Amino acid sequence: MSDKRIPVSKSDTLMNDEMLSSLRPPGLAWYALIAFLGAVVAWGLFAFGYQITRGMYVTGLDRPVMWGLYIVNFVFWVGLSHSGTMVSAILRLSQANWRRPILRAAEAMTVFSISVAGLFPLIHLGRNWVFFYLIPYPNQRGLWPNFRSPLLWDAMAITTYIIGSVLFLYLGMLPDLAVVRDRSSGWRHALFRLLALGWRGTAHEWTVYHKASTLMAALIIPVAVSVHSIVAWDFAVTVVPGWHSTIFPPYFVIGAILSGVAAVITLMIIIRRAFHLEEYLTPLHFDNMGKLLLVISLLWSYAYFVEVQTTWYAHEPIEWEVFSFMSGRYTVPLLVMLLGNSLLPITALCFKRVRRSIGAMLVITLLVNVGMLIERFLIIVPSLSHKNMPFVWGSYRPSWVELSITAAAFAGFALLYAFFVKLFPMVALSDVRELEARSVSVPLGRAELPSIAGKE
Amino acid sequence: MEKLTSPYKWGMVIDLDRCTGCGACVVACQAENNVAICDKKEIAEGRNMHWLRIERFWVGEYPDVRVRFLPVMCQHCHDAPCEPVCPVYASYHNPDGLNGQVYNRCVGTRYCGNNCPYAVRVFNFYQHEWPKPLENQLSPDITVRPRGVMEKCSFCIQRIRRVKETAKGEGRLIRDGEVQPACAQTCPAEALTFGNMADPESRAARLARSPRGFQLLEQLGTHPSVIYLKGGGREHVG
Amino acid sequence: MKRRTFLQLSGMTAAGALLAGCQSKNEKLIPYLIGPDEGVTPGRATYYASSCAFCPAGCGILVRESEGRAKKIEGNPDHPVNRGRLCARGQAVLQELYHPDRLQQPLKRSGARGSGEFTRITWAEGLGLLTAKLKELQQEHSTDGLALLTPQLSGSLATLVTAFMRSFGSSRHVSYELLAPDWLRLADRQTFGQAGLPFYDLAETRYLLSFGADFVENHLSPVQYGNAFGRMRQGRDTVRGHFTYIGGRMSLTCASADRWMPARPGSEGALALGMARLILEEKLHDKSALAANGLRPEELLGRLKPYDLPRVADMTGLAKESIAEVAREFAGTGPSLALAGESVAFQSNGPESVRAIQLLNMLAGSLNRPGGIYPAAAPSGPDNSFTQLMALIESMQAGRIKLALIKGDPVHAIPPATGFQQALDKVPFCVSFATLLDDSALQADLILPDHAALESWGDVEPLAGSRRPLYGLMQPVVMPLHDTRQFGDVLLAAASQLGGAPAAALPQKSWLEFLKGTVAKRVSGKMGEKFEARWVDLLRRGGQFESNRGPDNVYRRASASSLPDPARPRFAGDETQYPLHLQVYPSSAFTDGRGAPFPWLQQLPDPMSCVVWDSWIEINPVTAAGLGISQGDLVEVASPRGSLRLPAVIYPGIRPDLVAIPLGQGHKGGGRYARERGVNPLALLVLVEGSEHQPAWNATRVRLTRVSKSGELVTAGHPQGSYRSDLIGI
Amino acid sequence: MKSSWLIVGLVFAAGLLAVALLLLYSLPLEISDRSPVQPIAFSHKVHAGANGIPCLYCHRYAPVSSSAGIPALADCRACHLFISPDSPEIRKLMAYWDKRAAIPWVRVNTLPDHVYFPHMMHIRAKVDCSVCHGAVATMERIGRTATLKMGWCLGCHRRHKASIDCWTCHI
Amino acid sequence: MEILGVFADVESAGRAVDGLLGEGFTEAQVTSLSSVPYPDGVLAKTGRHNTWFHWLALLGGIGGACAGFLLAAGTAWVYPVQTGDKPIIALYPTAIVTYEFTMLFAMIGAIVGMLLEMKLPSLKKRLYDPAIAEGCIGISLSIHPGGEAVICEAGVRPEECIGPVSSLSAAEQKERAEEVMRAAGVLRIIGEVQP
Repeated sequence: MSDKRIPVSKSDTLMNDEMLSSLRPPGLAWYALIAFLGAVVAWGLFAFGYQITRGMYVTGLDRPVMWGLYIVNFVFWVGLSHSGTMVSAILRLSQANWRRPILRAAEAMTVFSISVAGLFPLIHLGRNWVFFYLIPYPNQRGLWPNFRSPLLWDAMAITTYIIGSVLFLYLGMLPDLAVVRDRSSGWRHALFRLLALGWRGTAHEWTVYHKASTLMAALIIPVAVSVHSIVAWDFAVTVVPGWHSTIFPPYFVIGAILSGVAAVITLMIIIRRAFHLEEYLTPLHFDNMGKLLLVISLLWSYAYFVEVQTTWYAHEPIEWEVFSFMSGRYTVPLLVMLLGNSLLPITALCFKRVRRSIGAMLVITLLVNVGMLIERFLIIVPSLSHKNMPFVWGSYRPSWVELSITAAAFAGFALLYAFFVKLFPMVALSDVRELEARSVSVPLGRAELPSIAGKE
Repeated sequence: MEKLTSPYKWGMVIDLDRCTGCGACVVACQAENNVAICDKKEIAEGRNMHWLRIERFWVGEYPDVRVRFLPVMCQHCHDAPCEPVCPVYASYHNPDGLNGQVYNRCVGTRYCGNNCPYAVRVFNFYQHEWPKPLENQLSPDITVRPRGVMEKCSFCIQRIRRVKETAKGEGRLIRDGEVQPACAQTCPAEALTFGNMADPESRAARLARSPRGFQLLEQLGTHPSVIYLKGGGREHVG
Repeated sequence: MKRRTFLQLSGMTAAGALLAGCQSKNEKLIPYLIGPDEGVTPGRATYYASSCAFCPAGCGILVRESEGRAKKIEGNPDHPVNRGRLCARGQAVLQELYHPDRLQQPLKRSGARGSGEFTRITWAEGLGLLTAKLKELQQEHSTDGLALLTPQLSGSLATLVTAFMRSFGSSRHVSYELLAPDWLRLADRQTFGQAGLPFYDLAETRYLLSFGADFVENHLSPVQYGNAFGRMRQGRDTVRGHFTYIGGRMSLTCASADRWMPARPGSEGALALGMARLILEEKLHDKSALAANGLRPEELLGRLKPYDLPRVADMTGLAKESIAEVAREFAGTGPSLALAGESVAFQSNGPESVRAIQLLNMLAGSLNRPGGIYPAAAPSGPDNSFTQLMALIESMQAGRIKLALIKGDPVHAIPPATGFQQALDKVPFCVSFATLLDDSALQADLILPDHAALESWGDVEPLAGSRRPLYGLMQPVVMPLHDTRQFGDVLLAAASQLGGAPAAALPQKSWLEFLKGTVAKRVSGKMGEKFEARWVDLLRRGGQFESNRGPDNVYRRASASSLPDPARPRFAGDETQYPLHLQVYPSSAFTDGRGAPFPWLQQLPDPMSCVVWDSWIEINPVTAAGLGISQGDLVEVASPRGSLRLPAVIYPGIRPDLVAIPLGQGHKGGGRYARERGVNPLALLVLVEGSEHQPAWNATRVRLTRVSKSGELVTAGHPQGSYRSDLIGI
Repeated sequence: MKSSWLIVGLVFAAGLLAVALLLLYSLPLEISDRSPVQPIAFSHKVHAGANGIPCLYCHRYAPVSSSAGIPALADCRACHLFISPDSPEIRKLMAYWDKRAAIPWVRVNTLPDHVYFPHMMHIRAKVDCSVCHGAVATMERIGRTATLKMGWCLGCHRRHKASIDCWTCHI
Repeated sequence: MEILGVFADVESAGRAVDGLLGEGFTEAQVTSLSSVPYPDGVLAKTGRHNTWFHWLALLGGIGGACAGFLLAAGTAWVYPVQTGDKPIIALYPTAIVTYEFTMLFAMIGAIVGMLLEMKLPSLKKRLYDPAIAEGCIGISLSIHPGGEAVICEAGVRPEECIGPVSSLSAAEQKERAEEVMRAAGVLRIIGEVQP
C-alpha cells in the first residue's frame, strides 16, 4: 500500500532542499549542543586520564568482579550497532521500502556506536599503554597474540564490523554525495568532490551500484550476527556460573537487534523533530518499526525465559545462586529491565495507535534501551560477584570515573552524530527519490516504468 | 614446533585433616613472593593481594557447629580456564604443568581473573609501595609487579628455577623434596606436600592416590594440580 | 668478621630489576668496595641460622639473605622444636628489622609523658644519663629504687640481668607476661613437686582432650604442637588421633577438633573431676599408674563423690551422655592426653582446674609414656610473677621506685586493673629499650633503642619444646640499620661506667663476649682457640640441639599433693547487670600485642573471624539477634571497669552467654601499622585474684549495647559466603 | 585537482604509515644511552684486549650466579697499586677508595623489567660472552651491541634448542 | 567525443533516446545520467546484465580466509604456547578468525570491485551538469567518426557498438544528435571540453 502522504507531487529540487536541510549552516542551538557534548566528553577524557595516571583502583572493580561498567558499555554499544545492519541491510534484502528515509541514520549509528564500543575494551585495560600487544603484527618480541582468546575474536570481529559498516555507509551515501557535491561550494565542494569519486549516475553505474548494495547487505548481515555472537562468547565460553550458557549468542544477537531497532526509532524521532522531516518520516514508518520492535521484543522475552527457565529447572546450585542473588539484590533494576524490554513493548506495541504515536514510541524505545543497559549489567555483575567460590563473593558499584566515562561515551556518540548530521546527507535522498520516481508509472516509448512502490 | 614435554608435573597435596588454619602459609607466601601489603581500605574494597588464602566456612549452628578450613592458592589446572582466554599469552601453561603468568606481557584485561573459578588471581589495582626501609625485604629473586597486571601463585617458580639450574648443572633430575614452595615449607602441620606428580613414587604422588583425595570444583573439569585430602571433621557433638 | 664488612658496603643492583619504571635512564651499577667472603655469591641467597625470639617457644630459624639484606625467615629443619616449620608471627619478625618507624637512635623526652615528643641524643649522652641516674641511686643508698621490668627471659640474658641487678643491689627485677605459663609451673609444683613445664607427646597420642589449651595458636610451643597435631592426625598409617576440645569459645585449635564441648566458663575443672569420677567408677583407669603415683582408687572415688554426673552436667551445661562418652573414650583409648590451657587457668578456680585436668592424665596412665606427658626441659621461671608485679606496683605507688628500666611493652600488655599505668606515672625516670615507639616507650624519659632481633646476638632456651635440654643461638644476619645498641651491651656499658660491684660482676666488654662466655660454660669448655671453632659450628647450626644427657626427669605425684577442688568460680560484675562472660584471648597473629606493628600480621585475616586490621567482639548469633546486633555493627562493651566500642562479629562457635575479644590491638604507639587501631580489651578486665594469688583474667562479666551500623569491620571472607561450603562441596 | 598534489599526498601518507608501522614494530621504545660515559674511563680494550685478561677474571660470578658481578674496588686497587698508579684515571679510582665510596658505574646492558637472565646457565651452555656483549676487547668505552629484545633472545634460544618456556626468563 | 543533453524530465529524455536510436546511433553509444536510478532500459540500455565485480568479492573472501587461517593457525604454530589444554591450532577459534577475515576481505573486495567496474574514481574531467542532481536527466552520446578505433566489449561486433551513422563525420553526427535532442525538448547541450 502506497501511503498517500509520501510527497509524490514535490519537485526533486524541493525534495533535495528538504532532505538536505540538515546541511544548512548550524544555528545557535547546534553550537550549544556541541559545546555541551564537548564538555561532557572532555570530562570523560579527564576521568580516563585520571584512571591512567592513578591506576585501576579509581574504578569500582575488585576481586571477583573484574569486569564492570566498561564491559557493560561495550556490550551495550555493540548491541546498538546492530541497528544499521538490521534496518538497512535486512530491510533492503526484504525490499521493505519504508526503510528508505531512515537507513542513513541507522547506518551512521552503526558506525558510531561500534566505534564507541571498540574504545571500551581499551579503556578497560589495566595497562592501556601496552594495548599494542593485542594487535597481531610482526614485532621484535617475536610473539603474536593468542587467537584462542575470545577477546582476539572480538578484536577481529569489531575491526571487520567497523570497516564493513563504514564501507556500507559510504556505499549507500555515494550517489547522495554526488548530489551534495553539485549543490555545495567552497571546501565542502572540494571534500564532496573527493568523496563522490566522480560519480555521474550513468545507467551503468547505477546497475553496478544496485548489485553491489545487495551484495554488501548480504555480506554484512552475517558479520553483524557474528559480532554479537562473539561478544556473547566472551561470556558463554567461560566457566562463570550464569555466563556459561549456550543460549547466549542468539540471545545477545536478539538483544542487540532489540536495542538497535529501539535506538533507530529514538533517533528517527529526534531527527524528524530537529530537521523537520515530518513528511519523510511518517507515522507509517513508526508503525512499521513498531511492528518490528514488537516481534524482536517477543523473541527477546522468549530467549530470556529460556535462559532462566532452564537454570531454574536444572537447579545447579551455584548457577541458581547467581539468579537468586540477582533477583534479591537487584530487584528494582530487574523489574525495570523486564518492563522495558518485554512487558511494555509487547503490550503497548500491539496497538496501532501506540505505534503511530510519536510520544509513546519515544518513551517505549528509550525504556527498551534503558532495559538493555540494565540487562547487560545484570548479565555481567551478579555472575561475577557470585562466582564458584562463596568465600570470596564480592560486590560492585561503579565509581565516578566509570560513570563519567560512560556519560562521555553517550556524549561522544551524540557529538559524532551532530557533526555527521551537519556534514553529510542525513536522509538517503537517492533512495527516497528513487521510490518517489518509481511510484509514478511513466509510459515511455520503449518501456513502461514499473511502479514498484505499489508492491509494498 | 618445539616439543612441550617435561619430566616434571608439579603438584601439591593439601591434607585438610592436618590443616589447622593457622595462616603461616599465607605469610610465607607473602614474604616469598613480594606480595604487596594491603591496608584496611584496600581489603575493604575487595582488593586483597594475597596469593594464598585460607577460606573458613561455618557449618551448622551452635552447639552443633563446625569450621572447615580450605587453603586456596592457584590450582595450576591442567585444563586451566584462565589460560586460553588471555589474548596476549600472559597466562599460559608451562611444560611442567604449571599455570604461568608473565607480568611483562599482561595488559590487564582481567579476563583470566573472571574465568578463574577459584578466584585466586589478584589484580594490581594499586601501584604498591613499600615505605622505606621496608622495601629491603623484597626478594630479588622475583619481580615486584606494577599496577595494572594480574598476578597469582606460581608454586614459587623462582625456587623451582633455582633448583632446576642446580640440577641441570649436576646433570640430574630434581630429587623429591628438593624444592618446596614457601607455603609447604613453613606449614607447621605439614598439611601441604609439594612434588612431582609425574614421578609415581614422589611423596606428593603417593599422597594424591589417597582415597580421601578430591579436587576443588572437580565438576568443572579443570583438572587442578592441587589435590585436597578430605578432613575428618567432627563426628560428634557434645 | 669479614662478612660484616661486606654487609656494610653491599648493594649491587639485583639481577632482575626490581621495580618497573621508565627505561629511559641508565641504571647505576654499584660495585662492592671489598669483595664478599668465599662462599658468598652475589645474586645467590645465603642462609644464616638463628633463633626466633618473638615468643618463648624459641623456634630455630634460617634467615635468607641476599645482597646484604635479610629477605625471609624460614624454619630451621635441624631444630627439634619446629623441625623446619615456622608460624606466621615468626616470619613477620623480618618486618621488625625493616619497620619504617623504627627508633633510629637514643631519644630523650622533651614533651609531656605520652606526648611522643622526644629529642635525638647520642649514645654517649644517653648512656651518661642512664649511669647518672643509677649513680644517683647508689649515692642515695637506695639501690632498691631501681626496677627492671622485662618479659620472661631465658639463657644468657637472664643471667646478665640477674647479675646486673644483684650487683647493683636491687631486687626488683620483675618479668611478668600476661600469657606466661606461671600457672602451669605452679600446677606442676603442686602436683608433682617440681616447678617445670610439661612436654606433651601430642604426635603419638590417640585421644587428645584439650581443656582450653590453644596449642595451635598460642599455647606453649605452637609450631611444635601444630606439627605434632598434624602427625597425630595423619602421621601414622593406621591410627588417626581423636581430638576433643572443651571450652566456651571455639578457638582456632578447637576448629580442628572432632568434638567440641562448650562448657560453661569456669566449670572445666569440675568437668575434669566428673570425668575422673566416672572413669574410677567404671574402673577404666590405669591401675598400675595410679598405684605408682600413690593413689588408691577407692579413696579417690570417695573424695570425688560431689562430682557426680548430673551435677557436673548441670555445672558445665553439657549433656550427661556426651560427658560420659568422652570420659570413657579418654580412658579407653590409650595413649590419651589431657591438656589444660589459658582460658581455664585464667579463672578464679584456674589453678585447681588445671590440677584436676592433670589428675585425668594420671588416671589414664599418661604420665611418662609415649603419647602422654613428660616433664619438659624448660628454662626455669617464676610460678607466680604476678605477685612480684603487684609488689612492684605497690612500691611504685608508694614512690619507692626512682628509676624504672623497661624492656618490652608492659604499658600495653599489663591489664590496667593492676594499677600499673598509674603507678608508672609516679616513677620519676623511666628508661625504655624498645625498637619501636611503643606504648611503654611513649611513657619513657629516655629511650635507648635495642637492635632488632635479626641484628642481635643472643641465645634462646625453648619453652617446653623438648624433653632434652637444648638452646638456640641468635646471630645478627645484617649489619645494624640504625644507631641502636643491644640491651645486653647497654647493661654492660652501664655496669662498667658505674664501676664498683657492677663492674666487677660484669667485666665483659660486650654482650657478645658475655654470651660466648655463658655458651662456653655450657659446652663445658673454656674460651679459647678450640672454643672459637666450636662457637662457629654452633652458629652455623643455630644452636646446640643434641644433648648427651638423656631425659631422666619423670613425673611422679608428690605425696604432699592434695586433691584439687575447683570450687564454683567467682566473677566480677553482677549477673543481672552484666549478663555476659568476657573471654579475652591472645590473637593468633599478635599474641599479647607484640605482633601488631607488623603489616603482614595485620593483613593476615584472623583464621576464625577473617577480620583484618582491626579488633572485634565475637557474639553468638542468638545473643546477637536478641540484642539487635548484626555483623559489622559497632557495639559498646561495658564491664564494671570501663567500656569499649568495637565492631561485632557474629560467631557461631561461642556460647550464647559468652563474648570474646582478641588481645593485641589498641596500641597508642608501635608504629604506623599498629597505632590507634582496634581496642585493647585489657582495659575492661577487673582484677579477680584466684587461688594461689593467680590472676583470673577471664572472670569479668560484661554488658553489650548496639551503637550504630558502621563498625568499619573488614573481613577477608564474604559474610554470607562463609556459610555456603555446600556450594563447593567440602 | 592537480595530480602532483595527489602524488605528494599519497607519498606523505605512505611515509606516515611506514613510520607508524616502524614505531609499532619497535614498541616499547628503549631510549637509554647505548654507550654512556662512565665515571672512570675504564678501557676494556686495554684490559681485555691488549693485556688479554679473561672476562671471568674480573666478572668472576658469571659461572656461578645469575649476575656476573663487577670487580670490587679493592680488586682494582690491588693491581693498580703497582700498575700505572699515576695515571689520572687511576688517581680517580684511588680517590674513590680513599673516600670509601663506590664507583657509580653506569649500566650499559639493561634488560627490560621482569626479565631474569642467569649468567651461569649461559656460561654453562658455552655461549661466548661476545654473543651478547659484543667484541668488548676492542671497545675503548663499553657500548651495547645486541638489541637484547625478546625476539633476539628467542632466536638464539631456538637455534640452540634452549627452553622457550616463558617462565624461563620471566619470573 | 561526447555530448551531453540535459533534460527536465524523463519523458523528454526518453524521447531523445528514441530519436537518437532512430537516427542510427546504437544503444551502446547512448547512456543516461541521473541522480535517481531508473531501471535499465527505461532510458539507456547498458546491455550488460552480467557484472563481474562480485567475483572480486569472492576472490577477496578466499584471500581473507587464507589470511585469517594463516594468522590464527600460523602464528600459533610458529610460537607454540600451550594454553588450558587447548590444541595449539584449535579448530573453533581458527574457524572464527578465518570467518571474520573472509567476510572483511570479501566486503573490501566487493567495494573495490564495484569501484573498478564503475571505473571510479575517475581522474579525467567528464561531461556533467549539476542540474542532474536536481532531477534533470542527462543523455550522453559518444560520437565516433568513421575510422576511429573503438574498443567494444569482448564478443561484441563493432557494428553493434557503433551505429551506422559512424560513417558520417564527427561534426555532422553531433549536429544530427543536437537536432534530435532539441526536438525532444532539451534544456541545454554541453559539448566535450576541448583540451
